Amino acid sequence: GRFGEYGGRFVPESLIAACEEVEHAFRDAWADPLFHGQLDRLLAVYAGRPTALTPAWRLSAELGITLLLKREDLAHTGSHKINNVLGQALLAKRMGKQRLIAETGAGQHGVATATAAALLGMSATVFMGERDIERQELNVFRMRMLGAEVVPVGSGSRTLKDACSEALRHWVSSVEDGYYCLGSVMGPHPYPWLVREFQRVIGDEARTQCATELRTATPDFVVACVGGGSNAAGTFAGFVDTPARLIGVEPEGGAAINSGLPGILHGFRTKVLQDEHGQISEAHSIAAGLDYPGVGPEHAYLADLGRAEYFTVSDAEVLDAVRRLAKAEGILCALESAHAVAWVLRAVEDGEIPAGSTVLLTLSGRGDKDMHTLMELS
Amino acid sequence: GRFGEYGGRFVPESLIAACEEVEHAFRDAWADPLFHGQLDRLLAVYAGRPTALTPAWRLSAELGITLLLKREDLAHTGSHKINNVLGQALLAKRMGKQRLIAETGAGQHGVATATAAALLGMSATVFMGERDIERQELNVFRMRMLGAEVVPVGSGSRTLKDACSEALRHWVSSVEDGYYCLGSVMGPHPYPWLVREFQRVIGDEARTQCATELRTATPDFVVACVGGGSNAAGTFAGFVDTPARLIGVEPEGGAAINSGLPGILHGFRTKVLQDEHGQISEAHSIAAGLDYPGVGPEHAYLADLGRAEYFTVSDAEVLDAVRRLAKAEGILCALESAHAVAWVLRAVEDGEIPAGSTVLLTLSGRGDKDMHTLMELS
Amino acid sequence: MNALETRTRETRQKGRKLLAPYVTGGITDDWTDYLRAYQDAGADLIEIGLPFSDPTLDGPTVQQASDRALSRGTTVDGILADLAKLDPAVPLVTMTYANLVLRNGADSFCAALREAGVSGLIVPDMPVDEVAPLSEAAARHGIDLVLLAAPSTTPDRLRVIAGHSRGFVYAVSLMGTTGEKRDLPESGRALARSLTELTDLPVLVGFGVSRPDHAAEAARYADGVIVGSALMRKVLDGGRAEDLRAELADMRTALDAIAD
Amino acid sequence: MNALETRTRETRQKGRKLLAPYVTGGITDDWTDYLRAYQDAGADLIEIGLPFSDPTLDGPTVQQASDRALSRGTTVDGILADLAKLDPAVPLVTMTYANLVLRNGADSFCAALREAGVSGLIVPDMPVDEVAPLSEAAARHGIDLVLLAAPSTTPDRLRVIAGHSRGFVYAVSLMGTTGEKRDLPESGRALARSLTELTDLPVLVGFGVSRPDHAAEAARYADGVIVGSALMRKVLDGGRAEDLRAELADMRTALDAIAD
Repeated sequence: GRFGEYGGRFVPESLIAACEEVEHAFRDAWADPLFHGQLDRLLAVYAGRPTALTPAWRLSAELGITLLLKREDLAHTGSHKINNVLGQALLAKRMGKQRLIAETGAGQHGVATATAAALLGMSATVFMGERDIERQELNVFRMRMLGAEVVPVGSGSRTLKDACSEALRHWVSSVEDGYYCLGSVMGPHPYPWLVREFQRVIGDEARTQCATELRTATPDFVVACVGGGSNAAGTFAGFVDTPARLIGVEPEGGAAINSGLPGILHGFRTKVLQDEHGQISEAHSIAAGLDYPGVGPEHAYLADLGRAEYFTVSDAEVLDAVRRLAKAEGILCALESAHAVAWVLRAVEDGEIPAGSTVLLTLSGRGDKDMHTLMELS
Repeated sequence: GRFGEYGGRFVPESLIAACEEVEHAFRDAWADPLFHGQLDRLLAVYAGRPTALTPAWRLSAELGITLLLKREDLAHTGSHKINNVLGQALLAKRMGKQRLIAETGAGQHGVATATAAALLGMSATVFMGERDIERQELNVFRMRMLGAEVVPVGSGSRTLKDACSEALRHWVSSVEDGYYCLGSVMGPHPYPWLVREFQRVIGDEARTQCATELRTATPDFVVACVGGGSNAAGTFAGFVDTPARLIGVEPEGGAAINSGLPGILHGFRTKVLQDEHGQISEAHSIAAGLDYPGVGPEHAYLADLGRAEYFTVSDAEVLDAVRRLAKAEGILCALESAHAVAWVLRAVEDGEIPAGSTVLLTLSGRGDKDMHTLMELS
Repeated sequence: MNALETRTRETRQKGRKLLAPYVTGGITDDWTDYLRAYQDAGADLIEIGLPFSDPTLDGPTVQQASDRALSRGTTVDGILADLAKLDPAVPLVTMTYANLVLRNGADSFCAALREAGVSGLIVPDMPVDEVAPLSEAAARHGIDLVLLAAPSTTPDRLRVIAGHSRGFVYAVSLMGTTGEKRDLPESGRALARSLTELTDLPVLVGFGVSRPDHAAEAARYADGVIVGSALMRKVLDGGRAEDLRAELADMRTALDAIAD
Repeated sequence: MNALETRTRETRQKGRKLLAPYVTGGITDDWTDYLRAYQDAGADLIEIGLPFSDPTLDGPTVQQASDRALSRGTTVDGILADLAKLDPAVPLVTMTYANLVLRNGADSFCAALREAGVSGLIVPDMPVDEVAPLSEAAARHGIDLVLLAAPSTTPDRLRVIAGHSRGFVYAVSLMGTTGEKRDLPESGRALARSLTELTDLPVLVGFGVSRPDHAAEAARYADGVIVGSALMRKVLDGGRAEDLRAELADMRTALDAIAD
């Protein structure tokens, strides 16, 4: 729960007991082979794990590297979010909770939460900013089809950060039957740790797959996009004990690590985009899933340590990356995931990635949700 | 190529050589372990096979049966179409062709073809009716993002059957460098056979998965939706030598087997929806992917033999099935696939499926593409 | 030898190049006027399209003509009834797709053709491999079933096609659909020559024969030409029977010039 | 013992129930008029919110007040400057979120509070476990750091909170956010009683104390009440200082009736 100076549990006293309840339940579950058995089975027979590791044949040839794509876009609901929600929903059920509470920005975590709730016969309440509801009406409809209640949040900037605040507020008043199913490696302890553990399946699988796919067994670079940072955290977890350079890629307009300052938001200490007065800034990126002014505390810590490096790419680079990957490999990835691709394209060009390198890149999700955005821009 | 009185090769003389070329190339490839090796690797590391077999836990409990879902919705591009196009694209490449020609209705086969073309560095020309282009602009955009040329077809009813005709016409004039990548178990010999062989991976995988999942090893019922019928053909192929009852489910408004008469369309003899004069009728169903007036010849044959049975469901039953599956299992399936679900729901109710039965159902694709249709209807 | 083939062989015998114009049946109320005009302009036989909803071998012009005829409520029975009222001086050959032929069975279809005074039949989506039952029915009713050969047809197949075709052999001049072309496709020449070596049946060249000079050129290596889309384009554009007569007469003149 | 705690203890000593009204700093141009009105109405201390962009423990009323203040360009420095100009007869307690406290370091934040004449501080998203560095800074600058206890707080934690809180203990009456309620939440009673058994610090009840009868009821089991949203609702609706004075005076009367 604490990563150097980051992390912690900066929540109202009313939530302390609930956080502790989650922490104890998770420690207990994570040490229980039965829980792992349940979760592993759901991941396999329901979510479609292990996801494929796809050599990007044509792009590799063009770039003069070996590029491997970890295909979270193939997981059920279209992104890595399902790994986390299945874990948390099982945990909630084990705790005797009947309802999942979640925040969502672009709607991916909301859809995943609604999915897990439906699967396990629970109810789901998803908070979503009014502006995001307008921008992502399709995902709102998907959540409702899945039986979830979507609650519009009209306060503040009416986007993800306000949905997070509202979910926390709602949790305070419903700790008895409600379980807060957080969407990324954020929030008060134990969430950043718990979500990373539920997402480490990405890195663990990729590690095993790389061992058969690569002569060098482990890649030289491990690259993933970072908003809250859960797909990156899960991926890095599998390679932190290898010599691989771990690279997180932030959007230029939402780069908490590159442009943020230490601060406290939504229950944890991390790097946060904020003005000189300490008021939280809005993030702006073409990828709604990365539009968050903070970042998982472990990333802030890894950045300080130098164990992982964080770079930014522009919206224009991201659009170019989506198109290049589509035309070269037949994969329409999410705008979020395209941040990682964009960085690889640039890093090969400027020599940061030397010719002949092996690169593992996590494609966190599929691009179907972004087609309207892309259509408007083209 | 011939299934009883159905099938055959009713094409202009100009296409005979091209059909024969495809047939010989396929026979050769299908007997070549190297080809299987290439294809199997693509299916595994690129398309995400094997796809999961998901027990529908809650629906099973509600219905008093054991319902297993074969999850083609988890395959790359979102449906079983990828199995076929990867096979055909590899075949085309082996034949030295540089360009894939395809027809598409809802756009799923078009997207899959564009995907395979991108992956293998080929070009793709996709014919699509003008009315379908209007209705499915998102898939048109996806194809173009993937680098394919989408050609609007303005003749006839400006839908799938006209796109098929136009693709055939175009193929005549480009047999040298063009390969006709047909989307279902239709068309002149060898296509119905070839596409079934490329799709039998569904049935073969499911057979193996059922053996571990079911005490009885094979299910009592094997159910799939039927438009052209490729997902059903591929599924049935894995169970044709078991005692399982094979069930194909047609849309009420496009039920070639249940309402069609023997006829010849697009190069093969089958059951076709047609008027008293022999003019082809348009099919009408809520699922664009089932809007075809004919059906794969093998299905017509299996129906005559009685080895497979074909039922119809209404649009209203399909909508209800989509919603029930979403709420019970957290899976938003395609309207096409929901036909199979709808039949199971009804068949349990009316006793056609006895309590305690085991049912394998192929979910041919995911429902993301149908969200707009569903939104308009709700 | 039935009416059609008798006529095609006799015409060739006389040193006259065969001219076979096409019209889509039922395209207008008085569509049979076009037949009379063709006859007046010197047609040796007339091809009549029985419109089908999904004409996969036809290009845009004939597709449009078929759609227009169908949307007027045209049926095969109606066309045949119109034909039955005529007493044409030249053989009539119907062209249509397999589904219409087999709808009520090949036998009754051929019987109906005969009844209407038709003596030939072309079914472009029924290649020689699939044709046996229809061939028999056609023979039974005195209908010559004309088979098509294409530039992609192998020599072995050409032999089979030439052996099974009746009336004449239809040499498809190009790899493509029907339709007007600026230049006569070159690929028809080799095909027509191969066919001529394989059979003594007349060989007619079709697809893309759009202008008098095309007709003349094709007639140098074949026994005649089939002209479809170029005429139907005029019909669709509102051409009257007289206009079509004049158009075809130019073709006749060009062909006769060759034969001289 | 600093100014705040001295005052809360003395007031209790006198048998007077503590009345602590809240106002969001910078909500209007002349927002300090509300402070004077509160004082006139018989407040014993005044809580001043330093608005934060993401007030996670506040309900709609205080959220709206914070947004309005921020959109007017309100800053912490500006509020403190306004306060520094006053010479209030009652202790001032600021309430804000951790990010604003730590932005330039806890020490400089507490120094600035002191400078402005503030004597207490409440930071609802900084639970006792995380509070040590701030506690030290506050103590250094003579600021009483008030801690909150909730109905869900375990007895062990209550003891720790009671031990570390200064000025008074803030008993959160319900599991929820700030905001007006029709009835005073029952959950505050047990919490206040537990706290009273654990500490001799005054215990004030807050959250949902919306009407005079609520205040009276809470004062039966606690040393006083904090009134926030009910007042801010009036401010947002355009209430002037005089209106707020009257509102609060009713609370005062109700409290005094209990104490008698």
